[in-house]
Amino acid sequence: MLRFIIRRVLWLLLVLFVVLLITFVLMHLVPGGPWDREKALAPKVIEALNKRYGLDLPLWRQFINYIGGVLHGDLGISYSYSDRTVVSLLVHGLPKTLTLGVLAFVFAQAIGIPFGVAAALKQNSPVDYASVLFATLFASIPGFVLGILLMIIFSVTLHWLPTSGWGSVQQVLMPVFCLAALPAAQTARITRASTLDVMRQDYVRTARSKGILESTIRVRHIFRNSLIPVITIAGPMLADLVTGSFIIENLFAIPGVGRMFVQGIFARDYTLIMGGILFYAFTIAFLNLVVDILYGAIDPRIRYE
Amino acid sequence: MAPLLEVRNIKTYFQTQDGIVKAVDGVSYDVNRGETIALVGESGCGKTVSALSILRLVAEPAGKILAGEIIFDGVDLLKLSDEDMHKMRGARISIIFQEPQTYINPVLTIGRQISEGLEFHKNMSPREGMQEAARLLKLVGIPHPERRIYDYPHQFSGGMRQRAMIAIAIACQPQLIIADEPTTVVDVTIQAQLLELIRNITKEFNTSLILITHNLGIVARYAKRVFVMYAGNIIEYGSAMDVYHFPCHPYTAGLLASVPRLDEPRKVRLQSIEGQPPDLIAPPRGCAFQDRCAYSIPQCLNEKPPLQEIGPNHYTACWVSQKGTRPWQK
Amino acid sequence: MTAQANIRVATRPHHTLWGDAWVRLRRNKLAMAGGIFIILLALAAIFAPLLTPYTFAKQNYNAILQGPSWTHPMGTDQLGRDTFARLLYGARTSLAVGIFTQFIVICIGLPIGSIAGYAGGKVDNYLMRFVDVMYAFPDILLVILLRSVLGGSIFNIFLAIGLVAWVNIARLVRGQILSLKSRDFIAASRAMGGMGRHITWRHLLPNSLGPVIVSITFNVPRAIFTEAALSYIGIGVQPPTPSWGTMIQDGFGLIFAKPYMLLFPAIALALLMLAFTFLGEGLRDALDPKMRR
Amino acid sequence: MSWIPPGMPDYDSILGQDWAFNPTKAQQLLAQAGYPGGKDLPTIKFQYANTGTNPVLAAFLQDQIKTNLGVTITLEPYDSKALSALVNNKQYSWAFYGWGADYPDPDNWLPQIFMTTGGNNKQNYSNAQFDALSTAALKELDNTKRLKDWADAQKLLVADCPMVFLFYRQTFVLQKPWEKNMVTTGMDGNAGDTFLRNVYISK
Repeated sequence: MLRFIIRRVLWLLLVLFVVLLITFVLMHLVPGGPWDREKALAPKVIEALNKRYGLDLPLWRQFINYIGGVLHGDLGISYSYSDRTVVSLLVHGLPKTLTLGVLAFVFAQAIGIPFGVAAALKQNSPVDYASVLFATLFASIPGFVLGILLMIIFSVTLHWLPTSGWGSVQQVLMPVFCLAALPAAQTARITRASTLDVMRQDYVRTARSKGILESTIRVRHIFRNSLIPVITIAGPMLADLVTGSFIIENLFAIPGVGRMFVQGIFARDYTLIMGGILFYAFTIAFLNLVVDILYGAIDPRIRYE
Repeated sequence: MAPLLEVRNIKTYFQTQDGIVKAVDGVSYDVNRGETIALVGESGCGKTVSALSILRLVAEPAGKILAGEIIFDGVDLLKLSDEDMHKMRGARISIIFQEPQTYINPVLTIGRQISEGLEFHKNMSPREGMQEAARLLKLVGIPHPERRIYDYPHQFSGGMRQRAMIAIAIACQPQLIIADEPTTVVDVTIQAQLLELIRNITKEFNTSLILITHNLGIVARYAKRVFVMYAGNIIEYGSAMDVYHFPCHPYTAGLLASVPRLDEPRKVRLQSIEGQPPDLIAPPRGCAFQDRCAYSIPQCLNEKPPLQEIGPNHYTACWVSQKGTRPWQK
Repeated sequence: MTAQANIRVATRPHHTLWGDAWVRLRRNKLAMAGGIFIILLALAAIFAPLLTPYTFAKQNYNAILQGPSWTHPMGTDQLGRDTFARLLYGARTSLAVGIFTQFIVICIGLPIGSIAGYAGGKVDNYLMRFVDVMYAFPDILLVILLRSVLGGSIFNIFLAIGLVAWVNIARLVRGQILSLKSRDFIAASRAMGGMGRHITWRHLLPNSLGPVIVSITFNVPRAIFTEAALSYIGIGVQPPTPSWGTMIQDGFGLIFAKPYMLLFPAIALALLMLAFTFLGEGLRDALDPKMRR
Repeated sequence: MSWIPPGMPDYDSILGQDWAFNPTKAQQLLAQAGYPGGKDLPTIKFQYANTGTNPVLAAFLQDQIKTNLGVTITLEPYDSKALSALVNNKQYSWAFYGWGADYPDPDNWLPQIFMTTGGNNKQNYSNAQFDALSTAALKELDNTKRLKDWADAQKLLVADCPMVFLFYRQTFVLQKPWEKNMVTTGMDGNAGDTFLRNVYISK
């Protein structure tokens, strides 16, 4: 098992390196630099700035310096927030993005799994139809459209919830719900499908032939098997939630990493962009690794010797 | 002495999109204590459904037991409350399924799946359960049982998985075991070992056994009485000797003829019964075997022959043989 | 011979896979509703000029920011342009984005997936690592970068979204082919001298077509959503071509004053995506061999 | 329209009258330039940063030019950095950008943008006379003379018309009736546009 983890971690580092390389190249291909402003700066000023931030060096040199910095944990100083290091910016934005992502993930599982299971156990009953309808409805409405609709209802007309900002509980409700709607629907659908499938399996009939109680059969035999696919999509789902929240952050003006990242792109804040991508790529790759390890734990057939 | 189990005129139907499938259409048979009987017939004739009906494991809402009684040790199982039925399954009647591959939970250890029944019926602690599981695995011939109880099903071979199934079935020393084609999946050598194992166990604990199979070869050796099923009905039953040597139903004769015999010259063409089993949704009027029977007479087409005694404890449902002739007898 | 007469033929009329799938799809009311909605929308988009006298660009300064009225069923925007007309023409963009990106997705995803799946070994490993890299990228962010580099023409939008979305198809096809490869009928075909390409083309791909079609119907709404998100951030399709995303972006500024300007495109987008999801689900159930009655 | 906005010294409301909205004259000029009715005029790309109301403005312009001159211009939105780069490197065809005063004086409005050597002279405007007047005004200590020079320079500028002046941006300040004596200046939106020093509340 350890050998497998080491191999995967090495691959993870390589993937991160390549992702950083692609971002670096793409970033410099995008027209417009960090210093271009409507009121043009004097050429000498631009020269000084480039020197200060090492942008005068050839690109490959800059990349090597950057990677060197990353290895030492120094992600450079942001151009637009000139007195703050990228690390401090990420640390500032991280709690908001993570809270959003994790809360949405928890909400998605808390709603998705029970709904999915209930729908499967009481197939073709009102519960089943309601849950399938709910799942399909929320699986198809994009987060930010849902956010807008909610905003119109709860902020514009009912004035219950503020439309933006961070800090109070009311400000978290709508963003988390918008972010969680799609994954909740997906979880419900997959749980329902896999539970239905497992209920038809023969070993459930063997369990029944042993006379043990239906409730024990459900927990030990049905859910133990039917939750495997749910867990396999949980990892990428959490990654998507953490990294996909920037549209919601933009909509609800939440100063998370996502919003900062998008502003970074528009401000051509190279170090902030690289820092953002590093954070996102790492989260996605790391979570996928966690899922694969977890996967081995719950499904013995996949144990990696 | 009253038989341990009496199945009287069971009717189990399945609601499908194309109509109601009369899988088991009025089947009766009985099993004495410690006796082994065989339920024989082509696949799809309702053998397994009748077994599942005994344990009331027929898949709701599609399948339903509409009529009949199942008297087990004086109690009609169909009248039992769910709660009592739970106490019956696994403790007093258990079943060995056909496909060890799919009938064992892939994510639970073998020991756990054996000790489960014990924990519920004999309220053993998990630790005691596992020890008992190890003893049972030893009993069914699995080497190093104390280690193997922690293995997962995918770490067992086909034969060993079937032995584990047997261990699961005999865990609570039930009075009746139903073996639904226990050896079809494994190859012949392991088949013999498993059947010997089952026979020794039934002898040792004086357990009754219903052996469901389509393999006539093994029936003669293990079962005292044979019930031949076709299209949801029992069409002939009697002692193994009588049925083998004096088959009183063309279908039984056909089955016996299709078994390749070692003592016959090799050049003889293998015999088979032409045609397909009838559609159980709208079974033909009269005898179900009529369109495949070479000896059918007009009465076969209109009237369904009832089971009648044709010899001592030897019954058949065939107008031709009830008239005293057996043209298929060589 | 009367015995023969009253025996019903046990076998059912023989259906091809697609025939069967179509029968089952038709029976699924929701999927049909989805399908019809999409077709209606497509027709409305194509015949937009017949449905509304206004064009998406025709400005009318004395009808600025009007609420829904008879003359303007869905009101007007800051420049007096009719929202209903913009919705119809916007539908062209959204549908075009949704459908054309899938061509790119198929052209890239299918070959990579099938080669990785069939070749196996080193090739498979490297291709899959490349897919991991693409997968590690937060997709919308990559689209933003690509969009900024390529510029705003609608084809660049297809390319940007397509370049990101092919990853799922590649993984799906690879998974399908890996599982099919181990099946007996492939060994049989190989035994009969089937060459690599022939096997992939004749056997592996057709069999993995079912899930691919299903995943495409789910990818279309994702692509539409991505384009809408891009326009919402302000780097979507170049004006004056209207797209629902830009309409939402414009409307967002006036959310408190004129919420209806935002409501119609938002609801339209939701309905279109709902329709595609229903259709996708219906197709999945129809094409899944296990569901065959 | 005068380049220097209202509320600033040297604002001259009568300047640029002949540039006022006059479609027929515009069409004549277009014809004189050899493109009657916009025929075989090379496609003009209107490039702008797609923030705030720019997209709406661009669509409005496009429509106006279409209806009044029959000329179709294509819109090319950029994000702000890309546009700034384009404009500062003088690679734009028709760009839209604006200027906000750093301090309320023609000194901030004219030389930087219109002197040949001006840092922000992105339209390569070069008029020797204007340069001369500007350098004089920059050195001039006597305020009235200085402002006079700047006014003359602006007259020259408006006559040459190196840029099409579209509008002065306005910001609205909402004021409670009981808030008295608040001073607002033309610095609109930049620092120094409102002075609250001697504001008092009268109920």
